[in-house]
Amino acid sequence: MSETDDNVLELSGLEVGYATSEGMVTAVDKADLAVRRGEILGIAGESGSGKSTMAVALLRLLKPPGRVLGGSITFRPKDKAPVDLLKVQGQQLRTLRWSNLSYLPQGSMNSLNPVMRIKDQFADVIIEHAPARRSEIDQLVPRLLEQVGLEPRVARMYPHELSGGMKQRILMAICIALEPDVIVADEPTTALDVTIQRVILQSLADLRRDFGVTLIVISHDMGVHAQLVDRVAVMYEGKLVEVGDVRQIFKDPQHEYTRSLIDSIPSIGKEAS
Amino acid sequence: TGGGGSYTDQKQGAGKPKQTAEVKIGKANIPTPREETLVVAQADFTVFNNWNSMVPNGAPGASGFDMFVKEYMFYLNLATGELIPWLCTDYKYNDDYTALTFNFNPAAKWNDGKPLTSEDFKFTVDLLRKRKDLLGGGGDLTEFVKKVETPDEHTAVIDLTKPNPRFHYGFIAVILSGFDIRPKHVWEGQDPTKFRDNPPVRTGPYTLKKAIQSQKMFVWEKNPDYWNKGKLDPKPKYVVYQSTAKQADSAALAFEQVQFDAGSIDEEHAKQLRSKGYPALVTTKFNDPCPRAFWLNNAPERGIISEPKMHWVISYLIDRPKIGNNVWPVKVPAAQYPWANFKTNDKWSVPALAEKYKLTYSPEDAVRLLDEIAPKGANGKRMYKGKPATIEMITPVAVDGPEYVMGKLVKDELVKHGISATMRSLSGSVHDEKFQRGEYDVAVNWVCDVSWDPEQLYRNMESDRAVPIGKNAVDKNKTRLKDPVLDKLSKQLSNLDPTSPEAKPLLEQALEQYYKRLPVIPIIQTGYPQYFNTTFWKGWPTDDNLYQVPLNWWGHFMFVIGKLEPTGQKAPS
Amino acid sequence: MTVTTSTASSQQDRDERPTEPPSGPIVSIRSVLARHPLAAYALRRFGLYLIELWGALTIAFFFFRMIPGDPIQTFIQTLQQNYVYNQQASAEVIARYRKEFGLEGNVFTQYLHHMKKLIFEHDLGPSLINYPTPAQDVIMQSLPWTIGLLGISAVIAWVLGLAAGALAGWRRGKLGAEISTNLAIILGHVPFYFVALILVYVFAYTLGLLPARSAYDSNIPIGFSPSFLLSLLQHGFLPALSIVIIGIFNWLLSTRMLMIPVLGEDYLTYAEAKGLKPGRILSRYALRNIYLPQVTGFGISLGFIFNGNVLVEQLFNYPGLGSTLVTAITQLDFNTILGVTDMAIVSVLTVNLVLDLLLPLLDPRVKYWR
Amino acid sequence: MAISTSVTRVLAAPVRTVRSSPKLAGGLIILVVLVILALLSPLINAVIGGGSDPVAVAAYPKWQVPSGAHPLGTDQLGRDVLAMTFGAMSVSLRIGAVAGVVSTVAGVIVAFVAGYKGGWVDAVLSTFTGILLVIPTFPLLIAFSAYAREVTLFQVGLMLSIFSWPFAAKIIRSQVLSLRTRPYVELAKVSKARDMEIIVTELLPNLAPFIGVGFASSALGAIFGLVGLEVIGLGPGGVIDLGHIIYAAITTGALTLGAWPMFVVPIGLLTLLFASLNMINIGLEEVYNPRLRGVTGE
Amino acid sequence: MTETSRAGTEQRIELEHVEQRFHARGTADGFMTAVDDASFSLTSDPPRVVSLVGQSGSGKSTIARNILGLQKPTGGRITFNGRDIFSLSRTERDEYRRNVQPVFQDPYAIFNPIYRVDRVLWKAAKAFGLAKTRAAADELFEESLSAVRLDPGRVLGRYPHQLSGGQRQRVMLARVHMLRPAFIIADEPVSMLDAQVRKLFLDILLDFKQQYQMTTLFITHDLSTVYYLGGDVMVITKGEIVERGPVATVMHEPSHPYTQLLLDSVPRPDPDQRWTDRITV
Ligand SMILES: Nc1ncnc2c1ncn2[C@@H]1O[C@H](COP(=O)(O)OP(=O)(O)OP(=O)(O)O)[C@@H](O)[C@H]1O
Ligand SMILES: Nc1ncnc2c1ncn2[C@@H]1O[C@H](COP(=O)(O)OP(=O)(O)OP(=O)(O)O)[C@@H](O)[C@H]1O
Ligand SMILES: [Mg+2]
Ligand SMILES: [Mg+2]
Ligand code: NI
Repeated sequence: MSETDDNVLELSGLEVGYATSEGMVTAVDKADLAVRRGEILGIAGESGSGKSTMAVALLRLLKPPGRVLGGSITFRPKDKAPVDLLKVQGQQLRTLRWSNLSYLPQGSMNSLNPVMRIKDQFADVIIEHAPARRSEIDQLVPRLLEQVGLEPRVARMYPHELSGGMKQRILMAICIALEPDVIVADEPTTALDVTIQRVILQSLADLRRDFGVTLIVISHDMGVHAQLVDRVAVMYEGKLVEVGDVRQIFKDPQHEYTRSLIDSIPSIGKEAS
Repeated sequence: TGGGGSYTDQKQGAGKPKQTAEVKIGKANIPTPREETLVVAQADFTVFNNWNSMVPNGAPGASGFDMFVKEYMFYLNLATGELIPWLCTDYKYNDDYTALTFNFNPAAKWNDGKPLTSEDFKFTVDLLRKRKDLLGGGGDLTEFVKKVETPDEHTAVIDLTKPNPRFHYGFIAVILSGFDIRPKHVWEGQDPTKFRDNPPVRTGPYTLKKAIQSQKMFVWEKNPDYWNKGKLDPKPKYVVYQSTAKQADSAALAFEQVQFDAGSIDEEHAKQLRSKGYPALVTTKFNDPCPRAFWLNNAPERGIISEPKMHWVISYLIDRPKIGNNVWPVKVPAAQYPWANFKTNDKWSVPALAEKYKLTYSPEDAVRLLDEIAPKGANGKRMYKGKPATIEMITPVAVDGPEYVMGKLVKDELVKHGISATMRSLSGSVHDEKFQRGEYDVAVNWVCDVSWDPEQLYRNMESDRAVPIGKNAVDKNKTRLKDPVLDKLSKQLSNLDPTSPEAKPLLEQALEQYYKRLPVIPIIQTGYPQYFNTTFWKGWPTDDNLYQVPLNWWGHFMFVIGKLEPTGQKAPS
Repeated sequence: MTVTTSTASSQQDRDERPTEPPSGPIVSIRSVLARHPLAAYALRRFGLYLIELWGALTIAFFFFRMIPGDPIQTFIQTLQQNYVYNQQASAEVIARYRKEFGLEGNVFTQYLHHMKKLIFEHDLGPSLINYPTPAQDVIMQSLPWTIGLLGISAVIAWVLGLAAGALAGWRRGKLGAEISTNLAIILGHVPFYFVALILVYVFAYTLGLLPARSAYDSNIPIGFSPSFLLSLLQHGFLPALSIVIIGIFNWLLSTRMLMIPVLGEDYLTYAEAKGLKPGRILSRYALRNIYLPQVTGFGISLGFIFNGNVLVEQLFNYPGLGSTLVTAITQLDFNTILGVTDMAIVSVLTVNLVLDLLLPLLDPRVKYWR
Repeated sequence: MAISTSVTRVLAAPVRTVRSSPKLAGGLIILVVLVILALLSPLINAVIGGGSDPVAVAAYPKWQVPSGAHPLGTDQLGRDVLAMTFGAMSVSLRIGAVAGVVSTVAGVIVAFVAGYKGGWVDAVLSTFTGILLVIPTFPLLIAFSAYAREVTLFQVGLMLSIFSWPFAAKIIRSQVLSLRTRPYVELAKVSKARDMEIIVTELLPNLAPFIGVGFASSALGAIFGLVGLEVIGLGPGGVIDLGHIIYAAITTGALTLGAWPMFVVPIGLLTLLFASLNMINIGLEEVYNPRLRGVTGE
Repeated sequence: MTETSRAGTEQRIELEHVEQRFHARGTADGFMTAVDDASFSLTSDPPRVVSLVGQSGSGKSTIARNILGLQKPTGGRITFNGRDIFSLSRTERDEYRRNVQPVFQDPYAIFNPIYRVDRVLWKAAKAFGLAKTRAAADELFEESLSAVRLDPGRVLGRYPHQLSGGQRQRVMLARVHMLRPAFIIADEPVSMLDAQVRKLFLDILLDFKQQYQMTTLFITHDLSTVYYLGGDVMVITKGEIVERGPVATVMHEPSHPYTQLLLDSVPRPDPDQRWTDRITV
């Protein structure tokens, strides 16, 4: 057993660019990153540093004009053979999705189908990926909702009847419906206010505790990382400049950029001169 | 120009007509056996349950009803000039033209079995005479009829309020149809503004079998009990009048497959069929009773157009052969008289006058006359009495319609010769309004005033009927002509039988005066050729044997049907 | 004929705008209604319906009366054409029919007369083209044919167009989708007539497969017999086909235009991330979100069936409303023309009303307050 | 120098827009070609007529098959079909332009007043446009044109725009509503800008694509509306547009006669026109609807 | 224009029992109250930063819009030096606008995308008569842009989409710098900026207070920003101002439970100080 078996995901030399009128713009520049099974990995970096692009490429949701320019992403699902995520296609990709790799998108406001009841949006993935459990849907959905602190009646509602925080939690519940190996959460708390943010962060921590999933949490808010993650990867202009244990990053930042990032956090108790 | 010939004249193969093509019989959508049925394609019908022509749109026209369900007292066959007594045996005036007697055929009977009598006639005349709110009511009947007497069942005498040698005109089917006698036993006690008269009780050889609204179709069935079988026993067991597609394409295709036997396809498609060698097409030409004409305003307020010389200017600018050859859908002759060139009208023609006042195309003469009355101004525009000369031309016919085109050709010539002229197509009502009120210079349409004798036209041009411009002429003197000479002649003629020897010189003088003033300029004789299919029925009138008016929307079509014979062709199942 | 995507517009209209609460005595009624927002909405919507109804009927009425050319004059001319003796219709005739056709008095009196008859007696007055049959009966005689022909072909065109449009949008950039889209862009406005004529020429006259004229075989009695229905189908096939072909193109274009923005929505990306099959994403996520405006559009277009399709009806000699309308217009049969217009207005508005009342139930997103 | 750079800068944006959408570019090219052909119509007349008017009645024998002298043959009145078609196309285009301008201007004004003022003004105007939208235009147009035979081209355009401006107004109003509360509008307000100034300088330019779409669809609607009327034979007289030629072809049964140019050429031109305007519409929408652009941000 | 022109004459914005209601569905009376009986005042002498903090939807922006005169409140009144701002004469309103200027939340939507960014400055300069000619104005712009630490050469002549969010937001600050209003109404001006730019922005704001005596109403949901700015703070929840006072006091001894909750929910940027207790909302 080599050390790499611990890694559920390995990005090596990932390069993603966007074709623009001024030519190809590199958004992710030769990123190498290993994600360990069961950890919560934070990805930090200022806006535009390429965090979302990396996540989207990893999830194979990159849309034109975006294009993967090089590299590979090895994914080792629990029950399947390792695959290169950048190579799988069609049905194979579909089965990987959700049962092994799920996604908590950045824009929670618009990620739920406005004309479907919440329950049906749960049912969708179950019918698609675990048809055998079809009959359990009625019990499963309330349980999942409870997991993220929502009442069962929410299942009958439509997205527009819910607040942003509730929607975000529903997306989380859908994420864990099939107990995937990896969940990629892109800015799960941006656009939510602090009290809700705290609840969401709590729930995310619970997910790992209860299901042992691996979480990749993208956020530009260093406070979020401090509160939630095990390790932090810092991105700057498309490059991963530093990857390290959360304590090390905060107490002893190696890279200059990381340092400035930590320094610029305004916080209570740190008053202006 | 070196064109490649016309679409329809193109001969098949090396310049010679193809051998007789085969007729491919299509399925006609009729509820009766095809070989026993005469199918006539007609315009759009909208009324199917009303035969009361005394209310607006009461009885559907051109539906078969006017042709062989209702019959008339007399028919004037314009094709031969023959007067055919039918429900009547004859008519007679007393010596001073104050009483008119009709003798009815004792055999005549309604299709419900009741005999037709002079009482029915009296009933109808009295109804129309008294009810001015009925269409056809009032008018001459109120003005001239003192009373109707019925000395016996077969005789009716109309007492006139004043002498009138032309009163019988209204009781003879000349153009389209004639006086419709209603059966008293059916109509008595009915409210004539509400009664639908459905199915119609009349005397003709056919009765209504059914009117099918959703097929836009009338199915007429032979009346087994017809009173005049001796003279008319038509062979078709059924006659179907149906609306065909208004589009020439569809209609032509339907004709080709004999989905109907008679009906107006258009000349171009007929020509195409002919050049294809289609064997079953018979084309019969018949001239319209209304020559196309320019009506000219004679009111001095209208300026240059009131000059008699200007009337001749306009006449000289009309290229009648070009119009006859190129503008009218079929080739037609030029018109010299303001009436149709029917045999019945031959007696009114005066060759010497026609020669003297020949209506020709002669721009030089036009310019010569123009220079006399409206010399050219500095800017090349003609001036009349110090003002620029203008001519306003109108027509009720749509743009590109033949009458519009006739007007436009003349308008272009006028403009070329320095007169600012306009040509406008107006909707029927707007045109009629302007026409009747005299708010026009030239109205391009047709002259229909002579159905019996020219005095009908002259009478409408009497000075006392010329109302001021802006006032409705009520179909009388629309040209506002005031000519004492013509007035005098017209007055004298009105009390004379036009065929009498005394009338002849007066008519000649009147015609000469008419030519001098030229208030209405005849342009061309017009005709609508008829197309018949000989696949199922033969015996149609032809150009060589034009035994009747061939138009299927005239009452006279009854006689055409009477002559038809089946060919024995069976319809494909 | 409009071209762009505006079928979706009924929803855009329900925008949220800040409205300040009123003060005054009606507040109490408001507070009652506030507790039943749906009832309040229905009430308000119904009020709007009445206003629109009144407005549209009024505008239509005055528009006709504003037509240049004196209608009375035309009317009289029409009477004259029916006249046996070629004379001017008497004053009595004119007076009688002026009264009977509601043409007495000034325009305003005529308007009141028309509205009164319409509202209280549902009477449009006698038709001129089929006097003295009431105009509403004349319309009703041809309406079923038109509804049968145009209605059914409209439904078929809508269903197929919606499906094709959704696919064309979904597979944007793919060959098949681009071909069909471009075909629609190019052929969407070829006149029905042209298509119809070609169909007639090929199928009816050359191949002799289908009848070219009428709505049914006149040999077969009207009824619900199989042979009659078959004949209806045979006769309706070509005219319907010509309408369907062009209709599909138009629905395809508008559906595609609605579809494309939806494809950029986050929930579609999310559905893809969920690993759902494309077919499911298309039907449950994409189409579900756009079909309602198309339903609204369809509802509105159904109203215009009242216009009939004159050319196709004339070409196939179909006994529909279109030819009746044209006849009425050429004879200036005011009561019938206005009747058709009024019926179209009432039906379009009613369809709209019903849809607007149903929409909040069908589409959870529709906000029914204003 | 300064002028030329500012011109290039002004042109840069539209050029970029056109470049980025092949549909838009294709549509514009077709349209420009059609307009040029229409503009050349007098020239074509002169060439074909060789001094005389090739579209005068009975200028030539009727129903001539296509030949060197008459590339598309002659019609039922002996007019040259090619010359007539180009003349008719220029009429169609001009009517579209008139109707497009009138209805866009009317629509824009109403939409701005309604959308920007809001309140009862909006309620009244929107209800009014709503009412006009449900009145079936077809019978009204038929009636109108059947009884107003000889009308000028401008009047026809005007008549057709009576019923098309509400569509434009409706599309634009909803856009105004969405723009009205944009922060930059509010910033303009607190910078003492007047309502009129805000409308003209802040809102109008941003609505240009929608106004363009409104214009194109009104123009198209008018052209096809008129064709619809013409084709059933109830078009206003005196205006020979493409529909009129189709109508002539229908009434004379040109198709069965074999005179295909009378059908095919006007329908082909209309089809091209429709395709080009539709491509412009679609192109504009794709370019200006950020959702369709596939670019993140903004 | 001198910096001391306002000295001595104290300017004052006063909100008295302001209430703003909107139509809404599902509430008992069909309305929802976005702002409920809000009273406070802003004074220019001495200049201060007053923060308004509260969660999303608590009515913060509505208050800002009320003060800016963009939305007329349904109850209460807002006065400027004693005059109701919704019934000012023309000159008074100009004076008010001159003295009260906004910085909005969204740096993207604040620029009309079709114009160059200079226009925002030029319009303001023209409207308030700061410069007659473009040349004079350019000088002003350069001064103001430098004051917000932007390189004029890299900003002027550009289109909004060519600038980053932080740059755009600073252009708005430059505008304020140029106008020198007595009051800045800043509605979440930094919520969309990342940490570094945010800090820069706040520093400039504090600088303005110092140098040009500008009083700022600073709206935010981020307590750490409040803390950084200092001055006074008001806590708003569900349209109601529940707590007010100097920042230090409120932050260290919150009296209202809602303030307490807010404080507790701020994630501390220290992995060793993770939350141990759980909250529910
Ligand atoms: N569709 C696109 N076309 C061109 N460039 C793009 C596109 N999408 C993203 N980019 C660019 O790629 C870079 C990375 O963007 P990305 O969205 O991954 O950043 P991010 O770190 O997620 O930022 P944020 O914190 O704002 O979400 C940015 O410079 C962005 O401008
Ligand atoms: N024009 C309006 N019409 C109806 N409701 C409105 C309107 N403007 C605001 N509201 C409502 O008023 C409440 C307060 O809104 P406001 O924008 O003031 O909140 P906020 O505190 O600024 O929130 P955020 O932090 O999200 O910006 C919200 O519930 C909002 O939905
Ligand atoms: Mg991102
Ligand atoms: Mg806000
Ligand atoms: Ni259209």
